[in-house]
Parts: sequence; structure tokens; C-alpha cells
Amino acid sequence: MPSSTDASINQAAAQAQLKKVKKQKVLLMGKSGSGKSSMRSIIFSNYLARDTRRLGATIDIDLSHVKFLGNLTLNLWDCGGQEAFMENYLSQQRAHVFSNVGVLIYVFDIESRDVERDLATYVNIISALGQYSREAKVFVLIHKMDLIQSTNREAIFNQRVAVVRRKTAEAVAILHKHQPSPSSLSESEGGIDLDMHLFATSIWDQSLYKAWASIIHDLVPNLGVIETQLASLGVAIDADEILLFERTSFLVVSRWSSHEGDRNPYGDRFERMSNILKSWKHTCSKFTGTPRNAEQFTEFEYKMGPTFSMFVTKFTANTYILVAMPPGEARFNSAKLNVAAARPWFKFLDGPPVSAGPPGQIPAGLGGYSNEMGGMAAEA
Amino acid sequence: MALSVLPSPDNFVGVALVINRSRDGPRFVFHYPPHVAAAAAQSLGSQADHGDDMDDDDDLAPRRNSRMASFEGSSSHAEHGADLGNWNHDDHLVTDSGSQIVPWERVAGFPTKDLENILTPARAYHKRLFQVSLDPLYCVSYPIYVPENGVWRKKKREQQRTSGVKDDDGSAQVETDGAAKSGDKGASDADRLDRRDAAKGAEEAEDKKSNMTMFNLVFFLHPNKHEVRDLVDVMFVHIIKKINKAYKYCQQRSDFVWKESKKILALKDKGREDKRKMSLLWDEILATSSLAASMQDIYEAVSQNKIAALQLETAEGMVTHSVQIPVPFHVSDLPPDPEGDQSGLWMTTANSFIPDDDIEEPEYLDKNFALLLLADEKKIVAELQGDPDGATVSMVEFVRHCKPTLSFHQVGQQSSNVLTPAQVRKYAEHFIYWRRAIAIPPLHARDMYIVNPNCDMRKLQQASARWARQFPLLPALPNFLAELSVAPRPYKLHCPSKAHRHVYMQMLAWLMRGGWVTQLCTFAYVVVWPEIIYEVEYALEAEELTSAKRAQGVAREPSPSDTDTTLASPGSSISALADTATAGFGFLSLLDDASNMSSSVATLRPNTSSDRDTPIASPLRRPGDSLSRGTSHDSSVSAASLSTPAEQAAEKARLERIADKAARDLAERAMAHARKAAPVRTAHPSVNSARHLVGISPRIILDAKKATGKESRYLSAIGQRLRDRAAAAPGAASKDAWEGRVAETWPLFWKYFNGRSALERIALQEEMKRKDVWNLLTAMSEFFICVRHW
Amino acid sequence: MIQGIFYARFFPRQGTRIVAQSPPGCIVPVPGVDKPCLFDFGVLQEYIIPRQAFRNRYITVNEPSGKYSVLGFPVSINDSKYDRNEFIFNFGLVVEAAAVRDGGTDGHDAGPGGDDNDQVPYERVVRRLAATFAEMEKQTGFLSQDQSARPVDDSDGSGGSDSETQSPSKARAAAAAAVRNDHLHNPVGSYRRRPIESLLEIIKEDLNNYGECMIPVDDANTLNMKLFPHHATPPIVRGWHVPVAKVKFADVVDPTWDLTLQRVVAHVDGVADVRRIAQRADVSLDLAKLALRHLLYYDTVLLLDIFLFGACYAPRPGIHDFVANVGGMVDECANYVCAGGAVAVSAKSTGADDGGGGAEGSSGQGASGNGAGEEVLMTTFCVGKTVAEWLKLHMDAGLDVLRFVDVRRLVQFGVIKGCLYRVHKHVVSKQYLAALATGQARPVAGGDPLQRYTDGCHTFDQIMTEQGLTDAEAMEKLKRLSASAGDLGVIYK
Amino acid sequence: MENRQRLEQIDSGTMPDATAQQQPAKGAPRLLLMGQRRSGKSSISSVVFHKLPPNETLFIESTARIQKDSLSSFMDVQIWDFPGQIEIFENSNVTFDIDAIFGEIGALIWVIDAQDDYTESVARLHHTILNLQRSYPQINIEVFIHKVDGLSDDYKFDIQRNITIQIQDELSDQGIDNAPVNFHLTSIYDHSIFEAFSKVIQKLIPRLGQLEAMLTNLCRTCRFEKAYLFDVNTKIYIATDNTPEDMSSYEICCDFVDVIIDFTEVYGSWPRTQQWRDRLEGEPWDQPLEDQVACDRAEAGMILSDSQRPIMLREVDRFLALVAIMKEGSYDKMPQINMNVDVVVKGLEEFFRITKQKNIVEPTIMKGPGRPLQGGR
Repeated sequence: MPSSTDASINQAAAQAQLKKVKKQKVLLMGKSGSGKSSMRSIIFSNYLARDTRRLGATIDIDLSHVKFLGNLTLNLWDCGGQEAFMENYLSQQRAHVFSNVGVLIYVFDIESRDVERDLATYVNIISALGQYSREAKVFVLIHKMDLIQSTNREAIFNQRVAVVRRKTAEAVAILHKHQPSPSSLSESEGGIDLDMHLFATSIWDQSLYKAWASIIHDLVPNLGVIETQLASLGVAIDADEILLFERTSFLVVSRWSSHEGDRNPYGDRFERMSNILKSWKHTCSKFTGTPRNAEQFTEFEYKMGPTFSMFVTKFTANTYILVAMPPGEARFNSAKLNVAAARPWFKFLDGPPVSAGPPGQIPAGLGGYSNEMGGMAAEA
Repeated sequence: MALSVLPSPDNFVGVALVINRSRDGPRFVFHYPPHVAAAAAQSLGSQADHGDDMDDDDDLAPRRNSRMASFEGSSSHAEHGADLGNWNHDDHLVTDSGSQIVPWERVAGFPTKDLENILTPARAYHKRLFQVSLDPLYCVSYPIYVPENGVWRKKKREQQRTSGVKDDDGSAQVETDGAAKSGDKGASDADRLDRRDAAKGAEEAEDKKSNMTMFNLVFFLHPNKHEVRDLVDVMFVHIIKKINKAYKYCQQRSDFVWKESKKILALKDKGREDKRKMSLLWDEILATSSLAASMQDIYEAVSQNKIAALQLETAEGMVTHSVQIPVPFHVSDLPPDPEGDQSGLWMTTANSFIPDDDIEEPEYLDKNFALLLLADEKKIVAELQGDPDGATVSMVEFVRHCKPTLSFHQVGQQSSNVLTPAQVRKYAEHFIYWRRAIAIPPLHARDMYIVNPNCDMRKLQQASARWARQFPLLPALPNFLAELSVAPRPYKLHCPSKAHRHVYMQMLAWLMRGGWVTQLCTFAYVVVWPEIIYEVEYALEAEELTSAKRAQGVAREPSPSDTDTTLASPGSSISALADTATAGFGFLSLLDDASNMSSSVATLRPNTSSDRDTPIASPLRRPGDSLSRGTSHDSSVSAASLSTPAEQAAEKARLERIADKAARDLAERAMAHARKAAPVRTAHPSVNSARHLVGISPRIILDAKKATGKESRYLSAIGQRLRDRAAAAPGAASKDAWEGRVAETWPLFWKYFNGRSALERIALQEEMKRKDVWNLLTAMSEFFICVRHW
Repeated sequence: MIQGIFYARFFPRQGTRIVAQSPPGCIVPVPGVDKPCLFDFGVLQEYIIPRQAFRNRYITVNEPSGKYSVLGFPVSINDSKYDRNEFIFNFGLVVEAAAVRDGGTDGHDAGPGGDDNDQVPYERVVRRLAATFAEMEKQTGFLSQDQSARPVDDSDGSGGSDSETQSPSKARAAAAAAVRNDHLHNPVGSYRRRPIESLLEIIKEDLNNYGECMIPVDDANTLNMKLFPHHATPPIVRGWHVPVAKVKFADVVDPTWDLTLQRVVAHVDGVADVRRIAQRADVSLDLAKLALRHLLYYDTVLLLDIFLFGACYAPRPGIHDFVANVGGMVDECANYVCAGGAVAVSAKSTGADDGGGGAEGSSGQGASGNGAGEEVLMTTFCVGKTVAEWLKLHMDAGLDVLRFVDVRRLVQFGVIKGCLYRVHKHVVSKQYLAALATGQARPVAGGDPLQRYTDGCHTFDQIMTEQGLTDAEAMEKLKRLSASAGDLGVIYK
Repeated sequence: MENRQRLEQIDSGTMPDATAQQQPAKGAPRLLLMGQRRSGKSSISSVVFHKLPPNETLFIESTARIQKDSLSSFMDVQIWDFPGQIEIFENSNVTFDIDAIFGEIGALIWVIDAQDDYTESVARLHHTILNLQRSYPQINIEVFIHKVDGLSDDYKFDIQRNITIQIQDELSDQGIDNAPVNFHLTSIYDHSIFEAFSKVIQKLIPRLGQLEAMLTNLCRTCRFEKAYLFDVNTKIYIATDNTPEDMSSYEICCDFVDVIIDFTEVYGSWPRTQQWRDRLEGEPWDQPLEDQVACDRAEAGMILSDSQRPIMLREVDRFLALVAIMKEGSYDKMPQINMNVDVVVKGLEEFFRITKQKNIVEPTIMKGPGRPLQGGR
């Protein structure tokens, strides 16, 4: 294979700039019943959407230390949204909750009855955040979109976005008043505005994966390395598209598309693939009777005659890889071989070599989820 | 003194460290022992609570609850299937739902994930008792928070201080106050901190940014229902507070607690991923972290009620600290439960009976106590030389010198003053603290020793075996004890010959150590026999009369009636005078001791006033005063309101009437007094059964030292007796001198006649020859009654 | 004393809130009450409605100042009919904290010790409240249907109803539930129900004033609660113990009592030992012991040893209280021990007119009691002196003790009051002991029944009662038992 | 037109009793959906035939008039969705041409809401059956006990037993004993609805026996555990081998088909550029893509982590796909298996060409259905 040589060069270059394990504090906030725990359990605990009905309310803060890939740990603070708790976060625990925050995920319930109140709380949260963690990124999810007629979704969402942006601005203004150091503030203000992203989500479709993929995207260490290496792999096996998934959540960690691949009309295909594969995984677990969050399938190949071929395969300990490519038996087989050959370059995705468990054991990622959502009612 | 509840593996089930951090939140760092048993909650009907047994409709409650529990728990518990049943709690399990059950993530039946939340209380608990009970488990701790400004580390000067944990306590207080005052500027401080750290390596910065906000060393207790308070109390005061302060000290100086926690958590994460057996992981952690090791020590030692010696390897060097629950090595009275945990303890009242006003005086203790080493002298010396330091030499010296027969005071002297009293005291305390020795009243061959009523016969087997090895050629332990116990006799009488004296004292010491014997002490109260009482009463009456007459004499010419009286009983009047004299003397002497003994006299004055007896100031005046006051008051009135002659006449008449009446009364009383049998002093008041004494019952003076008023007169009267004896003694100068001494020592000794000071100690206290003391006591023995116990 | 009582609930929207409290404002402030709350609710709420792992069990926590403890039993009932699938509530009490030495570092005075702030009795109350209301909720939705139940500090009533409002996703599940348990949605409105607030009020008052309460909650349910003091488990009763009644059983005993208990009680006379009582009452020894243990628990009897003139008693430190006549002990003793109606005895006075002494005693230094009589008697007991010898001693001194006092009663009084203790007689066989130590000898079954007593752990009382021998006989047998002369030793302790 | 003629002939050949009282054929076999209002008829049809995600059925407003869907697949089936309130037999002024409705009906599907009080529904069902039995005794009556998701198993089966007994009793009271009434527990939130439909449809397939025989044979030769012949669009399986039914294997095959459809849509449903094609057909390959592929039809395979029971799919024609669960290890023998499968596929084509004179010119590649599929499930 001509490819492997130049790839190995990239690899060497890449290895040089690898970073150590990273930890991130992620606040998951929003009014009670807005669906925080549900989305969390779907993304990280392999819940089925309908299983989340069985969840109880989150008392105070439910902390989980989620290992994502080998080298990223998300300290996920799922904050119960009851008023009593909110008051508490903003007063007693203010410093404790809002300092060292990497990402704030604020969830709005689209069908909430008392929008004004929600926004008021939101503003308080934002200003508290601004006070203790200026560099934090903010993701606002307008959730439960499935409860809106699909026809009106667009409109309602946009209108909501407008309101939230306005309120955010107000919050920043409040910060202005309370913080006498304009220099640092201006940038922090900018920070808040710039680093705010809004998504319309529903646990019933891939919109959730879109939001979360973009949330974790910036958090993943060594992203540059991953991308360059994916690219070189893609070129080597002349694929049309390559997606890299985290093994448990099936969130897209990184992707690469050829020119042709970019022409693909389906803009939502990435989160859609996440969704498809995740639910496929569930099907398998139901079939095999093995745990949901255990690894399910290793190999999935599909050749659609002369139209295209694709395969999804277990890649590194913590990742799956999807390759979509032109048809052709020989091409297909060599691609598979090359992908296998490329595994070692991506070993770093499994984090510091020490932490890679011996084969045959459930690898690192799993540990992180097991202890959260203790009362997993899914099997009922 | 004796603690009712002590920690044991049954009621002290584990210790755990929980910390809280602003980035990754509460973390359950470490716990020991590895497996804290899940104590079944009472709601599952395990507890045998008398109340519940009795009304059965309440038993339904528990069952209901348990059902609810299983119902709600079904989701979480059903998930780990039957495999939990036969789980060794060492390997990892994977549940049907695929989640991994990590052996160290369930403690006492709770997920650590939940525990770490409930065990990181709000700042309001900073340096206070935090106690939450999760039926039936009690979690008790003393949470320590970072100062409001978010900086553990102390300012430079404080870092230089190498002072012990104790004074750290004080400074800690200061620091928190300071933080409290500077509420907001705390933030800016924190920022400064951040910037400073930004300079340091990324590692450093990372840690600082996610700094530990509090740590909490939690003790899991499982006390009996009725012992909760005692156990918590004991643990909190002696262990929990102290250890947490020690940790705080290290945390402030070298970020110790966090650094160690970080290490441990890392190991646990790795262990979780590699699915390491818990046993292996724990060994590793204990080996690598001195914090974890210290927790092990704490548990192992405290649950066995030993001394926990912490050795914390902080960045700034080893910090050592030791905590313990002081064990009672003696009890003052028989424990209620003969098979209880106190059985076998040596019994003595030596400590509990220390007169309150002497308790502070070191001299008192120095004279009354000797050090009894619990281990062999050589062994201890070896131990000392094991890790030598500055004091080692003099301590060895001390060990060599101190004998159970020598009071600290004497040790000081014997060591030809190599050791200052302060040193002696210090070292003694040291050995007692480390449970290498106990303080006992010095052993003496003339004292009586009886089998300790509290001794634990169950230990007799082993003891007699050891005894046999120690003292091969001597009577076997059972027999010796039997011999001792038949009847109380001075110890020396058990000793066949002077040659044996030494070894017999060793045997005695041995028995003391084992709590097999205890000293039989003698406690005395002064008893006032009717004769004395009568005499004093009589004298008082006489005085009253005389002074009354003197008062009347002022008013008008003496009436025949008084002459009668004076004629009637010359002896009595004389005696009265004599009495008053002695009484006076009695007082003075008493005052003397009182003043140089203590300040208690002052406090005594008030309650004398309640007495209808004469106040200390002027015993003779008062009755007269009172009387004259009675009259003169009237006269003063008259003097004030003299107006018309008629009135004056009337007034005069009235006065005369009154005067007459007074005179008549006086006369009558005088008659009565005269009619009374004059007190007769017999050589032995105790057996005087004269008619006039019938109906008077002897009285006991509870504390001769504090005696006042009439009681003091009794005492002096007794003193007088003794002097009389001296006088009465026919010829024989020596005897005379002797009786004299008895009389003199009486006022000196009576302070010991309070039922609390053992007469055996007088010799030590007064630094007199004990033989001498005993003779004196016997001489005056008629005047006190004795009680004998340990 | 119950300082406060409250009903807390978890509302899916507002979270943990107090629904009812008594006295008003004791947990969370209410308008019109300016009295400060007992503690900061914000700090403790996580222990009042804890996370799931800690629910459905008895939980107590002390508030930071250390003055009070909160006792609660958070209950969560899971059912898809509830919003968020569970209904969580807690009926809690606030009582004085068990006083711990310098509990808070700011040295608040540690509350009075003793059982006045003993929390144990309240545990059952809390459990009962939890159990009762949980059951009522399950049967009739008593709590969840209570429309008046909104947080006391809830300005707009949005929260009150929200336990019932069901998100669309729930609708069908709830319908399903409805089908399953049809009694679910029966009209709770039809109940005559007492507002919980006043319920709590009554509970608190009754328990504080009468130590029990019996309160109808609605037509169907009544709360019966009583505070039972909790005592330590009583010591083991031995066959040779002599129980003495502390109360007049004749007055208290009633037919509802346990039969064995009744029988046993009938024979408790302060003289008979347990074994004999068992025989007389014709109940098995173990049952008798059990019964007596029960009486011990309720502190209605106490255990003494068998009184014998041959036995020996000695003073213990408690005697000083006697001498000092603490609590009029001496007079009490006089009344207890005096024989043949004579008033008080004194060392010399021939009974009858001791009034003078008495008067003076009480008027003068109160301590010195009336006459040194009993003191002298008591204090003259001593180790190694049997009662008989003691008696002789006084007789010789010319005091006809027997005329004035019932010696047994005197001794027992001394023992009960802790002035005297029984010096027990233990017999030890050197050889047997050595044998045991080396593990050679076991108490041989067929062997001499007495041998097993010779390890020093057994008192003569035991030997005598169990073997039915007199002291002398026992001694005889034992002597014969041992081979070598010097082997046997008798230890008095 | 003449197709139908043929079909009819064949039918008459195959099931004479059926054709006996059959009116001149008017259109494809017909499925009637009936039941109380809000019992979920519309949801069912929209989920099964319109691929509506189950959770979105909340928005479906109840049917006012008869809705007719036609399933155009290997054989055309009509689905008539009756509004719940309409009483066909009750109302005296008969606006309905009963014959028109029940003439060539394949089966009557009666939907009962299990989470609601179903007494009335049962009563009406009973009534309907009586009416039908008189004139159209051959009509299969399929009772869907619906909305059983979220109900405990015991409870489900209780309901089923109740209803069954009620109906049977009533009927036998009326002297009707072996009426063709079948009961299914269904829910749109899982595969039960599809399985139920499969059962219903299968009854309508002529020569089902032969199909099953072929599949059974295939399973034996290739050591397959289970093989299904799927109607790709509806995920209804029209035949399977004779090994016992097994929900779980049906489900996984269903989802497998789903995944394939999704993949197809995302990567296979848009035209590639010419230069793309040119590049691929140039060096080093030098042959048209069509020749580069091993198999001209869609084929897929999947291996589980435990490497047991791989699953393979092979397109049969534009409606049908063969999905099989293999035994462990047999994935290595893929070559032979493929050959066998090829043979069977050919056979199936034959079968259908015969059964419905649709001469397939050349096998056309499976095309993703025109309307975009929601990925949601």
C-alpha cells in the first residue's frame, strides 16, 4: 500500500503534539422536567428514549465522571432543576457549582408553561457563570421539539433563539454592573456571546446527537491530530466519507469527506448515523441478551451493487469507524485491510497506554458510565 | 473516670475520607477497613427492640417499609442479579444492565457515589460536629473547609512554625475569622492565586484551579441504641476532632490531604479499569499513601482501643501525631456488671478522693503517687533507646530510679536531684500516656492489701501460669491470693522473712499490675461522744448566763439570784472559763491551719451566720450582745421619746416591769442550769454512760477541717481531753511527752478525718515516720470511727 | 421535648419544600412569625429529602449549631401515576441534640445530659408516621390528592397541584395504571380529613404533654403513638440471685400479664433465690430468669445475693454518702431496718426517745444525722468479717443489735444503696487450674460435679444453689475432692 | 388488467373454495381496519404503511371518513381505515354497499384499545362477526389487542384471555364454533404490530407453502438459523422457514432491514458525478463499476462482538429482501453461502414471476423509497 508510508509520516508528526488526559466540568442545567437526565442517560447510558419515562427526578446534583475516549473525562454535573435547588446553586453553592466550569448546557423545555420564569432563572445562571467561569462555553438546547408539530418547529425554534440571545445579552449587561474590571469583562462578555450555541433537540430523533456531538467536539483533545490522520487514511483508501464514533455514545468524534462525499445532500447524515448505529446497537443487545452498554457488533458491511459500498467496524478500543466508499470488491477489501493497518496510529485515542485494560475486558470508557444512573430501569 | 462505652470492632465499623472539589465535586477518597459490613437497617426488622417486640401492630411498620424499599429499589437492586448473593466483595461484577460493580464502590451497603454526596455537608459545619445516622449506621465527623478565600496554604511566617497541632488549632480559629471578615475580597485573592500558579507547570495550575474545598474524615459507628451519645461523645472529643485537626495542619502546610487524595483516586480509577481485586488495590494504596496508612492505623488502633500513632509524610517532612481514648486503668467502685468490660480493673479511690482544693497542687500528687511500670524495666529502657532523642538519657535515668514504693517526690530526691520534680512529673505523664505505667499510691509493706473485688477470675488460669514462671519458688498465685484474702493484714506479715521482703514487694507490684489486689485503706470521721457534746452545751449555757448577768449588772444592782448561781456551782463557772479559753485556742489553731491550708475559711464564714452558734470573730461576746441589744434597743427608744413627766413615769414603770421579767427569766434559766449535772470528764468518753448523757447520741463530724461553730468547739474539747490525759498521766516523763505529742498532733491530723483521705497517706503527706503516725492515730483513735475499703 | 414537627414533600417543580410545620415558622419562616427558625432549612434539606439510596429508612442529622437533631423517615413511593414516577415525603421531628461535650467549637452550652433529651423514644414515632402515611397514600392517595398541600412559602400555587398534572407522555401510562388498580382514582374529596398542619400540632402537643397520642386522621385511620423510654439490656439473671421487688407487684399486676410473669412475681420476696422461686412458681428456671430479666428491664426488681450470716460484707465508697446521710439515707435506713416497731436505733440510746438527737440532727449540721447508730453499724462491716462475727462484735460491745435492727434488711439496704458489697467466696484448685491452662482437663462429664467449680470463676452461692448444699457441706465435698492438701484455696473477693 | 385475469385464474386454481363465491375480481385483496374511535387504527396504518415514527402519531387527528391506502409491493394490498364512529351494520339507512366493502376483503382487522374500557368494543366486534359470518364466512377476522406497551405481561395475557373467551362464548351461543378469529397483542412502539400484519398478510399469499419450503431448504443447506423473506417497505415478512417463530430474531432482522434502508438513503440515493465515475473506472481498475462489483444486488452482512450468529441480507427484487441469521462460524464460509443464496434468489424470482405475471426485465437495484424515511425509532 503506498498509503501506509506517508500516513506513518503524518502519524509521527502527530504523535509529537499529543496531550495528556483532559478533564472538563460540564454543567447540565435547566428547569425541572426539561429532560436533562433523560438526554444524559440516552447519550451516555444507552437508554432508549422511551425508557427515560421511568426516570425519577434528580435530587440536588447528580455527578458522573464520564470517560470519553481514553483521554477525556467529563465531570458531568446533572443539576436537579427544582426551584429549591436552583436557589441553592445560586446562593449557598454558588462558588462550588459555577467555578471551573468548562461547558454549560442549558436546557429549555419548549412546552414550558412559564417561559418568563425560565428565562429569569437562565439569566441568573448565566451571570453566576460569568462571575466564576468566564471562559466557559454555553450550549442552549431548546428541548422536546417532538412535542411541536413538525411544521411549526422551525418558526418556534427561531423565535425562541431570538429571546434567549436577547436575555443572554442582558445577563452579560448585569455582569458589567457587578464586575468593576472592564478589561477582563469585555473579553468575557465577548466570550459568552461568541461561545453560545443553540440547538433544537428531541430525544426521539437524531437532533440530540447533533447537539451533543458539537458539545463534545471542542472538548476532545488532539482534535487536530485526529483530523489530519483521518484525512490521510481517507485519501489512502479513496473513500468518500469517514466518520469516527466514540464507542459507547456513538457521538461523531471527527469526520472526513472527499469532494464527492461533500456533495451528499443529506446535511444531517452524521448525527443520523450516530442515531442509526446506536439504536442498532440496542437491537443487538436485545437480540444477544448482553448489556446495553457492552460492545455489540464488530463488523457491519453493506455493498449496494454498483452504487456504493460501506462498512462500519470496531476501530480502536474506544472508537468505531464508518467508511463510505465507491463500489468494487477489490477496493472494498483493500480498504478494510488498510483501516485495520491504520489502527495503531490512532492508539492515542485510548489515552495513556497504561489505562488501556487487557483485551477481553470492557475497556476504559465503560467504567465511567456504570456508576451513574444506578437505577437503570431499561430492562423492566 | 471510667468510660461506659468504648469503641470496638462491633460499634466502630469503619473510617472514610471524603473530599469536595469545585470541579469534579464530592469524591469518596478512601475507606478502611476494605469491607465495612452493611448493617441491616431496623426497618428490615433485625433489631431486637423490646418496645417493638411488645406491640405487634408496630411490627407491621418495618415490614411495610421494607416492602416499599424493595419496591422502589427494584430498579437499582434488581439490576445486580443473584450474583451479588455469593459475591466475595473482592472481584468486579458486571450486571445485566452492563454496569460494572466495583467492590470498593459500595461501603456499608451504600453506593459511595451517594455517600460522598451526603457526607460533604455545607460550610456551616466547618469545624463542628457533623453527625448523620443512616439507620442503623452513624456517620460522625468534623468537616474542615478551605478558608473563604480558597487558599489552604498559610502565609510564610506560619509555615516556618514547626509547632505542634495543638496551637495550630488556635491559629486556625484566627484564620477562619479573618476569612469571614474579608468576605468578597476572597475572590480577588483567589485570582491572585490563579495568576501566581499560572507561572507554575500546567499540572500545578490544573490542581490549583480545581482546588479541594473541604475534606471530611468520617467515622462509621454502629452503637447500641442507648449508647449512641456516649460513643459519639467519646470518639468525637478524643479522636475525631484531634485527627481532623492534624490533617488540617498538614493540609495547610503542604496541601497534604489533597495530594494524597489525588494519588489514591488515581490508583482507584486505574484499578477500576484494570478490574483489580480490591484486596490487591488496597494493599497498594496503603503502601503508597501515608494518608491511607494513617487511616488504617486509626481504625486498627482505635477499634482495639489502643493508641493510634499517625505518621504523615508531608512534603515538608514527617508529621507525627497520636490520639487515643484514655483508658481507665482503675475504677473507684465496683462496676454494676461483674462480667462487664470494666471487670478486672484495679480499684482505688486514691484518684477520686483527692480533696478538691489539693487537686491542683502538684506537690500533693508528687507525695501521694508512685509510678508502677506495666512492663519490665529493661524492656522499657530498650524501647527508649530504640529511637533515641534528647530526652532519652534522662528518661532512662528516670525509669531506673522510679519504684512503685517511691512517691514521685521521693524519686526526685533519690535520683540525687538529677531529675527535677517537673521532669519526674513530665516523664511520669509520658509513660502513663503511652500506657507503659500507671500511677498508684506508693506500695508499702505495712499497708494492707486485699484481693481486688473487681479482679477477673476468668484470667486466673493464665495469670497463675505466668506467675509461676515469674516467681517459681514462691506460693502459687491462687494460694497467695487466698492467703491475702482470708483476713486483711499488713502485707509484711505474709512475708516469711526479711530476706524475702524484696521479692515479696515485687510480687505485690505484679499483683497490682494485674489488678489482682488493691490496698485496703482506712478512712476516718471524728465522732463526738455524748460526754463531749454535753460538756460543750453546758459550757455554752454557762457563758450565756454569765454574760447575761454582766449585762444586767449594768442595768441594776446584782440580785441575789445570780449570787446563788455563782455559789451553787463554782466548778462549773471555772470549767466554763477553761472551756472558753480552750475554745478560743481551738479556734485560733483552727484558723491557723485553715488560713495556711486553704482559702476555704472565707467561704465558710457565711454559713456560720446561719448557725445559732458564736461567730468565729468573738466567740465570747455574742450571747451578751444579743441580749443587751434586745434591751438597749428598748432603752434607746425610751431615751429618744422622753416628753412629759407622766410619760416618763409610765415609761420607767414599763422598763422596770421588763427588767423584772428579764431577771426572772434569767433566774429560772440559771436555776435549770444549776440543776443540771455538772459535766464530768472521764478518761474514756466513749464508754461514759452517765445518766445525764442518756438521750444524747454521738455525732459525727463529716469534715473536721471544715468544721465550724459548735463542731469546732467539739474538736477543741476533744483536744482538751487529750491534753488532760497528758496532764493526768502519772509521772513518767516520756509518757507525758508522748501524750503531749498526741494532743499537739490532734489539731494537725484532724484535717484528715473527713472520710476521704486515707490515713495511710498521712505519713507521706506530713513526711513523718509512718510508725509514729500510726501510734499517734491509735492514741487518738477513741475519737474517730473508721471505714475500710480500697 | 419535641421542638418542632414538620411535613416535607418533594415537588417536581419546586423541589424539597415544607408543607406543614408546627409551631409555625419553626423550620421555614412564615409571614407573621418573627421567631427565628430552629435551623437553616437550606443546609439540611438534602437530609430531609435525600437521594434515593437513603430513602425509606430512618435518618437523623444534627444541625450545625449542635443544638437540635432532625429525625426523619423519608419515604418515596414509586408509581408511574405520579409525575416523575415517585412521591416523596418526610414527616420529621426536631428535638434537642444529644449533648456532646463542646459539640460546636463555639462552645455553646452542651444541653443537659441525662435522658431528658434522649432521642431513642422518638424513633418509633417517626417510623409510625412514615408507615401510616405511606400506607394511606398508597391506598387513597391521601397525601398526593391533598389539594391544600402547597409549600408554605410558595407564593403562587403552581406547585400545589403539580404532583397531579401529567405530561402528555404520561397520559397513557396513567390510564393504564387506572385500569390496573381501579380503586386508584376514587374521590378522596369524600373524606372528612383533618388538615395536616393541625394534625402535627396535636401530635406535638400530646406527645410533649402526655407522652402519647391517639388521633383520628380520617374516617379510616387513627394515629396511636406512645413514647417508650429505651433502657440498656438488663444483666443476665443467675440462679443464685435474689430478686427484690422495687414496686408493690400486688398493686400493678393484672390478669393480662404474661402468666409465667405473674407466677414468678408472686414469689419474689427478697429472700428466695431465683432457683427457689422457679421451683415454688413451678416454672422452668430459664423462663423464670427470662421473666425476671424482663422485670429488670423495666426496673421493677433488683438482684441481690443470698443473705447468710456466714457471708461476709464490706463497705465500698458509697458508704460515705450514707455517713453523710445524703438524701436522708440514714433515716430511710432506720425505717427500713428497724425491728419490732422501734423507731430509730442509736449506738447507745435504748431505742424509744431518740427524738432529741433526731431534732438536733436535723436542726444542726444536717449531715450528722440522728445518732451515729446506723453509721456505726454500717461502717463496722469489714473484709474478712462474716455477718455473724460482726454481730458478735457489737453484742460484745453491749449493743443488742438484733433487738433493734433486722440484720438482713440492714445488709440488703447497704447493698442496694451501694454502701456494702458482698465478699464472695471462690474456691480454686491449683491442679485443676494448671490442667485447664495446659488444656489437658476439660470439665469431665462423668467426673465429680464439683470439680468444674474449682477454677475460681464460681462463687459459693452458685455451688450451693446448683448443688443444693450448705456452705459447710460444699466445703467438705470440695476438700475431699482435691488430692493433695495444699491444692485447694478459697479466695474471698 | 390481464394480470388480474391471470391472478384470478391462478387463484381459482389454488383455492377453489375461495373463488367459489367470489365476485368478479375488483382490485387487490383488501384489509379492513375497524374498531372504536381512538383505538389506534390510524396510528397503526400510518406507522406500518407510512413509516411515521410512533411518537409522532400523537398528532394524528381521528379519522372522519374511510381512508384507503394501497400497499404496492410484491402483491398489491388495499388497506381501508374505517372511522371508529361509523356503524356499518347498525344504521338502518344503509349507505354502505356491504358487498363493495366486504366483497374481496382479505381480512378484517379489529383494533381494541387494551388500555381503555373495551367492553363496548368487544360487543361491537361480536356483532360485526355475526353479521359477517352470515354472508362472508371465509373472511379472516384478526383482532388486534392494541396499546399493550407499558402493560405487564400477566396483564396483557389476562386481557387477551378475557376477550378471547368473551368472543368465543358469544359466538358459540350463536351456534358459530370455529369462526376464523385470531387474536394478536400489538403495539406501535415495538415490532408486534409488524409481526401481526405479517401474519395477516401471509394468509393472503397463494402458495405460501412453497415459499416456506424454499426458505427451509436454504436454511438447511447454508446452516442458517432462521431466514425471512421481507417486504422491505413495510418490514412485513411474507414468509419464513419452518423453524419455530421467534420474536427476537424477527426483530433484529427488521431493524437490520431498517438500517440498510437508511444507509441506502443517505449514501445510495443521490447521483454521483461523472468524473467520480471516470476516476474509479480508470487506472488501475480499467473496468466499469458494474463489473468491479461481485454481486449486482444489494448485499450486507453483520458480525456481533461475540462472533455468534452473523446476519446477512440479500436483495431479491425491488420489494423483497432475504434476511437470514446464520450459525456461529459460518461467516467464513461466505462464498458457498453466497452461491446458495444466489440460487435461492433466482428461485424466488421465478416463483413471483409465476405467481404474478410480472416479468422482471433485469433485476433493478433496490431503490430507496421516494419519501425520506425518518430515522427516529
